[in-house]
Amino acid sequence: MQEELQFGFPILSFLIFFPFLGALVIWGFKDLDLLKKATLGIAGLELLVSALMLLRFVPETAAMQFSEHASWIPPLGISYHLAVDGVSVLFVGLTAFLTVLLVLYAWDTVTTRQKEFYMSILALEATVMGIFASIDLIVFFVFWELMLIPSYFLIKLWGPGEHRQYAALKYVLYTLLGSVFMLVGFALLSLHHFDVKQVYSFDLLDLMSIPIPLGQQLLIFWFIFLGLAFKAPIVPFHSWLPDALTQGPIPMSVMLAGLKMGTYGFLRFSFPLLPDASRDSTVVGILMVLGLAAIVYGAIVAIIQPDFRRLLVFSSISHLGFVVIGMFALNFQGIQGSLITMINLGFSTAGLFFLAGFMWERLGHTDVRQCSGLAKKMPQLAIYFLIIGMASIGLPGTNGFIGEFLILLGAFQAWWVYGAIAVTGVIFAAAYFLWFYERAIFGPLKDTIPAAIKDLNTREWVIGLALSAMIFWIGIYPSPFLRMMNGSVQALVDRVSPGTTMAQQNMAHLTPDRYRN
Amino acid sequence: MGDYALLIILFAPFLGATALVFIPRREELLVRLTAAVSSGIALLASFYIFFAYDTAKGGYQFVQRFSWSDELGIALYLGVDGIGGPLVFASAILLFAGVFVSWHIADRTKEFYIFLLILAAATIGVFMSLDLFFLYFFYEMSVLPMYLLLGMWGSHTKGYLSMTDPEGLKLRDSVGFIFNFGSNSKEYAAMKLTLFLSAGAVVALMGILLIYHFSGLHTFDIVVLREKAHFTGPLATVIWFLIFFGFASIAPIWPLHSWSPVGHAAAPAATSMLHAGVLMKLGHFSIIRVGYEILPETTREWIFVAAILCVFSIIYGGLVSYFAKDTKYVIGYSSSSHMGYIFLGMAALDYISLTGAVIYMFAHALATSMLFAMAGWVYDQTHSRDIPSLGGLVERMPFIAGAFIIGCMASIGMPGTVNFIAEVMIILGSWQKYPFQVVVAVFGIVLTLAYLFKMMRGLFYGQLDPHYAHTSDAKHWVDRMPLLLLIACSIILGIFPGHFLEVVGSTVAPMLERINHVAPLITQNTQGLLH
Amino acid sequence: MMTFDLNLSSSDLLLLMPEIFLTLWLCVVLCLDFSLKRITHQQLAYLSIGGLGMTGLMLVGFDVSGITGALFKNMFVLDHLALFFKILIVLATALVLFISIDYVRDFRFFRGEYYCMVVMSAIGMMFMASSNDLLSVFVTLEFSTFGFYVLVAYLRDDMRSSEAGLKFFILGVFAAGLLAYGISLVYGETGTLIFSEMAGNPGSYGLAIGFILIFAALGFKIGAVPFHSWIPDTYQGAPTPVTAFLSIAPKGAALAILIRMFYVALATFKPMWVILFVIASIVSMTYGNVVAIAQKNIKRLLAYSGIAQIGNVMIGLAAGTKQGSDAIMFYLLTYLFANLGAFAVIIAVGQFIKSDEIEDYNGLNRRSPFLAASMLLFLLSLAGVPPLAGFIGKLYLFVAAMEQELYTLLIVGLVNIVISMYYYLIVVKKMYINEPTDPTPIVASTPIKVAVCVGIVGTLVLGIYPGPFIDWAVNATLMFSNIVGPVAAIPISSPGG
Amino acid sequence: MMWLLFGYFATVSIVAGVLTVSLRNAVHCSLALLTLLLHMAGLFVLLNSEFLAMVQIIVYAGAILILYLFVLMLLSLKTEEQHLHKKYAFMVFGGMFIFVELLIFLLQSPFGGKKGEATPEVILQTDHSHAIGLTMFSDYLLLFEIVGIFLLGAVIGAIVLTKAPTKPENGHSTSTAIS
Amino acid sequence: MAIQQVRQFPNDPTTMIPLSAYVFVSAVLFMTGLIGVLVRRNFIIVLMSVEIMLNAANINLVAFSHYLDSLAGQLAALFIIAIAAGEAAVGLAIIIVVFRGKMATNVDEINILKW
Repeated sequence: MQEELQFGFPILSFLIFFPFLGALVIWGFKDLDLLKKATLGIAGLELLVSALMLLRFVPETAAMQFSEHASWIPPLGISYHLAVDGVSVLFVGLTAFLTVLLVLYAWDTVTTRQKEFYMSILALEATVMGIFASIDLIVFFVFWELMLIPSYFLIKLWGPGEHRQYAALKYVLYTLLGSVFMLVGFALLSLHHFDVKQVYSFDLLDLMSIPIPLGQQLLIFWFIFLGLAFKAPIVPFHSWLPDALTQGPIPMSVMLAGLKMGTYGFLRFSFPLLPDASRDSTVVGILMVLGLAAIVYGAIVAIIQPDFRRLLVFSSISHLGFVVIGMFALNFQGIQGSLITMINLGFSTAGLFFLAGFMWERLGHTDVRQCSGLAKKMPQLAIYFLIIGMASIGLPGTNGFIGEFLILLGAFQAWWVYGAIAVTGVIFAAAYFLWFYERAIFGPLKDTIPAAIKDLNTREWVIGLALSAMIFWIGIYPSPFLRMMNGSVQALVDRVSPGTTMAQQNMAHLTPDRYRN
Repeated sequence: MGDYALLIILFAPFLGATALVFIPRREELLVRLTAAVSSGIALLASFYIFFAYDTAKGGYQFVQRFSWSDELGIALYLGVDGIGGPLVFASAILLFAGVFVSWHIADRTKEFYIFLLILAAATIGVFMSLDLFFLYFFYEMSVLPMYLLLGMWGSHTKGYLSMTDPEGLKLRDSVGFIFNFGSNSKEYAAMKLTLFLSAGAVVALMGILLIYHFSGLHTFDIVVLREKAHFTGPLATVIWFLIFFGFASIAPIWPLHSWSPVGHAAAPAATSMLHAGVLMKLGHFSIIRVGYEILPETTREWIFVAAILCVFSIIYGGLVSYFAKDTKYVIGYSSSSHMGYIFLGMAALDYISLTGAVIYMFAHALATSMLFAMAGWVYDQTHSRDIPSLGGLVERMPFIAGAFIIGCMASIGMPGTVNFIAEVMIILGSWQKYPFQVVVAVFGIVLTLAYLFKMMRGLFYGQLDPHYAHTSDAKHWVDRMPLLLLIACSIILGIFPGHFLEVVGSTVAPMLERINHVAPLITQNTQGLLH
Repeated sequence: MMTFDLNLSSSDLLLLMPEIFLTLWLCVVLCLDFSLKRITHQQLAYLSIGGLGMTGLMLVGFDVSGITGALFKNMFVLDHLALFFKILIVLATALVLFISIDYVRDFRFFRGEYYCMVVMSAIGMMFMASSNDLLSVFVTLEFSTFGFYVLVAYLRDDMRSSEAGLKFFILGVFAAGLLAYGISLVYGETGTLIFSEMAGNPGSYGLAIGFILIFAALGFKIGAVPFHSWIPDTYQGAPTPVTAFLSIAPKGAALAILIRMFYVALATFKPMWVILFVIASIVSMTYGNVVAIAQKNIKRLLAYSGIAQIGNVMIGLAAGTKQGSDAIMFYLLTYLFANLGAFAVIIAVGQFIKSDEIEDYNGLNRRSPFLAASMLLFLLSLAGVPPLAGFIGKLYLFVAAMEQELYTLLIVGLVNIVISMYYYLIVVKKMYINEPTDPTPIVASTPIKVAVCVGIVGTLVLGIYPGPFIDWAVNATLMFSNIVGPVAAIPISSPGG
Repeated sequence: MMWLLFGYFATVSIVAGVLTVSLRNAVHCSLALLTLLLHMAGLFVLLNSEFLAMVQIIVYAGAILILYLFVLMLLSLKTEEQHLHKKYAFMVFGGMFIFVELLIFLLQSPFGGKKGEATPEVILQTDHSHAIGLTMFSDYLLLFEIVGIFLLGAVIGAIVLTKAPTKPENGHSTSTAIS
Repeated sequence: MAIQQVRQFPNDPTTMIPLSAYVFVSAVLFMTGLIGVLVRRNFIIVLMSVEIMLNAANINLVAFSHYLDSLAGQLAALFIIAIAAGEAAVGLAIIIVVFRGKMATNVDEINILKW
């Protein structure tokens, strides 16, 4: 995991800055049609490049790949350090993938301030890429915060809800509040590095090489936890999510629900940097309880939601509970499961949001009570609903099954009770989705549904198809994805699983090369 | 340019002001262009010194020395180090931006630009003076134009007490009574500001004279005093405190701060920008220049005072900002609160934190002036600064709203802006020495977040009062340029801080070396006895 | 055997040339006024200014070429100190004549005599600057002052002017009485009237009382507290050019005497008179500044500010060193430009709006930007704001006090800067911030503009490049260089001893 | 003999002085002042200064005092009801106190200044007026000249202040200086 | 007669009047004048009181001149008399002006200006 593999071309920087540049370029565009095509082209190229990266990625290793390193703020030891490993590489691809779909989705659904919209989308893509690609804590933090700006505008300016401004502000404030704590956690880490090595450093690899006493690890853990928990969001910190996802526009909801940056942060930073704290029984206990609470709470609340989007919000919270459970099971299956689940949610939950968007386009609302018998009017929509919904429930053959299965396996390994409670979440999920499906898609055609309603057009059809394809690919042949993760996950497990000894014992060989001499 | 860069920066605004005196007042465009050109020249030259500063060499560069009065040992001795250079740069940026922000001032345009240029030139003068006399000279000179700028082009404040506030919270009333009694007229604000600053200045002057006298060197030359003057015992303490509190009153540190928000609130936009942006930094800068350079041992001994007071600054300023209803009060008190960070960074006497403090001075200059510029724009359009009565302005002025948000982000310390780097450095660097203060500072960041967003929401979202339906956005390039300039500077330096850090570090490192590692004077004296 | 000798050579007469020339010129002007019906008062004014200009050039020539000397058994000395003050006085007089021209136009009669009286007072003050003995002090002091009695009461139809003249006169002659008695006591104690011969005399009560009385009389002239009571009334009542004249020239001349007297005659008693000056300085500064705050009339305001400025000047005397006297002289120079300039503006405004109330200065900036801006400069210079002359002057004084470790004085002085800032700023506020009630533009006449411009140039030049002027002051007092250093420690001898 | 004369002159001077200050009627005051001045001349004579005594009588008593009297008559002042400042009355006590102090200090003072060359013998030889004259026109020549200009100025000043000149507008001469 | 006597026995201690006697007289007169200036309301009498003060100075000067064998004192007294004459002229002129305008010569009645 601590090896670094260089790549001739600064592919990660390209992935980060190409959308930025693209956003600047389209600023100059006047023709809206050209604008859309250009945006699609940019997003497509980005997807191509990230696919190329995935192809060149060396699987089954913990090494940091495509590493780029440049000094940024030398006195503080902050450097522009980008790299991906098994934990993050798939997120990069997922981001590029979702962005293309978003652009397609927005093609003629977004009618106001189109230029700004596409600029925001590209900027958002760039910052999210930055989050997944950076392994310097501060650089990570920078992108973490920068991401707020485009998302803020997206929610505020293109949100369909009445309270979109409130939602936008709430989202930004909550995240900022959390990130202040996270920054403190990072700062404490760096200070500790200073104590040991007499220099500051925010580099993940440097920080991993120093031993940190348990007490401090715990303190730092909770600081970082706050930052991540607000973003994830883990249950008591989730109150911004319903607002942001229902008041914001569909593209924003897709990004927020599809890309689990908060839980990614645990795997990226908390586990490797604070292994002792991460396996501390109190921490694990609390996190498990929170995860289970999220599963159950999210699922129950989801059941009673009359609005499809709100339903999706709480289902997303519930799924996040699974991810947490899997992570803190602290075994290979659990962590791998939660990682693949995070990816899966990018297809399933995001996909459901797309579908909700399609509904919204046609009906002007997503209220279950108002619609019934959609299948009669829109069979294609119903099919995609079924496919993606099944993935969300975790039906075998879809990607959801792989993830949830691995998580439950891990949870049962950790303690059977966790597994037992978590299983209820699966049942609930089936319940709320199927109930919704039954009510909205089947049943008699209600007269609230306009007669002239049309089925999916080509563009929407492509979106659905792409998502379905991914769902089935992972569901049926997951091994390419799992292989990419294996090395890193194994390294993580080595570091945090209760069986291993103190991390510092491994220090000698964990120390990166550039500090050896 | 080279060696004469400092002279150009210093005298371009002065000459601009002189030229303005002779331009007929009818020629308003010519007046504005003259101001713009002279400030533009200063900006270019300061750009040059900022980037041409030789970080490997360090120390004072671009030095110019003209004997002024041998009788008193005074020379016009100019030079910048890694602290003065960036601040000169910041002043020039703000001046240039300020000229454009004030482009639409129609009442007595000529006088306005004359005073603005003098104010900026004097401020720049302080940052490049290597002579105590001229330091004080420019320092005092910068105070007076403020008075007129505030008085003539300022606006009355209703005060945050009497603003729309049906509940009438008790805290606010008592706070106001203690710290802001008196009228809320612009005259009051101007007078309060001037008298406070003059009082601070004379206290500092006392300290300067004591240095002059007791050094026995018969010179005001900082470089010479730094090398040769040694102050010990109670005398050094007295001098240090005079210098510290004299200059801290402009900074402003907590118990001496009450002039500042009132002044900010009353001042026209460009003045607030310069005021909050660079004038307040005169205090920190002078404490570093005089206190740290000439009295290193005493600084080491007593600087904890700053660390104590900064807690009050941060908390008090933050709380009042949170409760204030006037945009400029919010920004003003937020500045006052943020000054606490600089003091914290200075107090820790740590390489990282002091570097952070210097960068923070620069960063805060850009961020706060952005906010003031936009608050000024909103005020010009709506003639109101009362947050509760405003709202929904985003519909009328999307550009301003967007820029305002970026300004708020910068002020909070959003990554990607130079503020972020500064904040992180201050927090990290002072953790070892002042953990409690760091905790307070972090709390302060959260508070900043809260009140700036509260203000933003109040101004731009919600229901648009039909009364303000006629307001317009900044559409012309003249109006947008200053904001974009400030934003661009903040972000570019935030992303590429390398040179900046080297510039500051090249000065801070030897300075701290001196402060932290000079042998205590007692041993020096005994050594003297032994030899 | 007693000898009487009067061997005045032509070279001795040269030393008296400036005064002789000016006196003759004065007589010529007077005769022209009497004999030529058609001569206008402007022409007379310019003639007088011409004479003053030539005198000034002569003095500068003396100063540059080092023509100095003493006449009449050291009773009349023409050293660089005297030359400095004479140039100061001539400059002040010339400026006063400039600002008078507009004012005199409104006199109903005796326009020409006005210039004569001004120049005559100037001659008296020039003699004062040279006088080196107590009798000359008395005579020249009265000579210069009686001109002022007349000038102050010159507006015969204006009761305020007459009343001011009367008050000034009463207090003036009262001071003369004190001075005469003081002189007599000093004479009794020392047996001589000449300063340089008094030096080193043992102290006694008679001497102390004598010098205190003399100090009191000179205190009247310079308007130091507690001898200031005539100042506000006289300043307010007198014709404004006369007020301007009063505010600088007699103070300069009296300070020349004070410097000579205390530095030469009383050098041995420095510890005693330093205390005297410290107290007088503190009281004057504080009183002047505090009372000035409440003033509603600009002339009264400047009167109280003048009291405070004299307090500042006495800081230099309290230092009692060469540096102190240099600082005083430089300060007077700065004060000359700022104060005369301010009065010039007051005249310009007063001629137009017929009022000296501060209220009526509202919005002056809109009515006449030039006058407002110059007033601003002058007031700020008086307050001591860089880069104006007053700042350098004050700093120099403070440095001098600092060298003598007079910290109390220093602190009070610094605090007073802030207080004074307040009331000067009130005027600034009226001029710049308030809106005018009557927006008609105010136009200043050319001579006043000239005077104002001279004031501005002086204020700026002295502030920005004071080096040569400081050097000038320094060179003028080279003879005092011996009293720099430790305070003289000769105690007063026991009474009767 | 000397003591007697001195006693007489001194006593009368002091009494006349006190009367000058305290009498109600201004004309009476001026007469008391006249007495004072005349007896002062007597004291001068006792001090070997006949010239000064003459000047005292001629100039002071003869010219100045007469001027005072003229003015008093001209103004035809009525006797005042209240001729003293009531509010400054306390000053008298203060003044008395200061006076006693002053007197004590003055009487303690030696007044032993440097002896000059003009001993009585010298003056006897040259004659007093002669000596005074020579001194005045040698050492004090400049002051003498200054006093000359001073008196010229005084004349001009007095005219300027009191004389109502021919008005340029109508050419009529107004009658007297004093209405 | 008296003059001759004095001249012949100028320094005879028996007939010599001590200097302090003159000083005493002059001091008494000086204080009288001083008090007169301070308490009298009539300007003319105030002027007269000043004359008394000047005379007191003159006595001193002449006495010292006599006892110190120096002519300077007498000359000083002479000049003081001359100056007093000039001042009296100007002063009375001013009083006349004021009287004409105000018909009063009292300090208290002259009160357009604040004291």
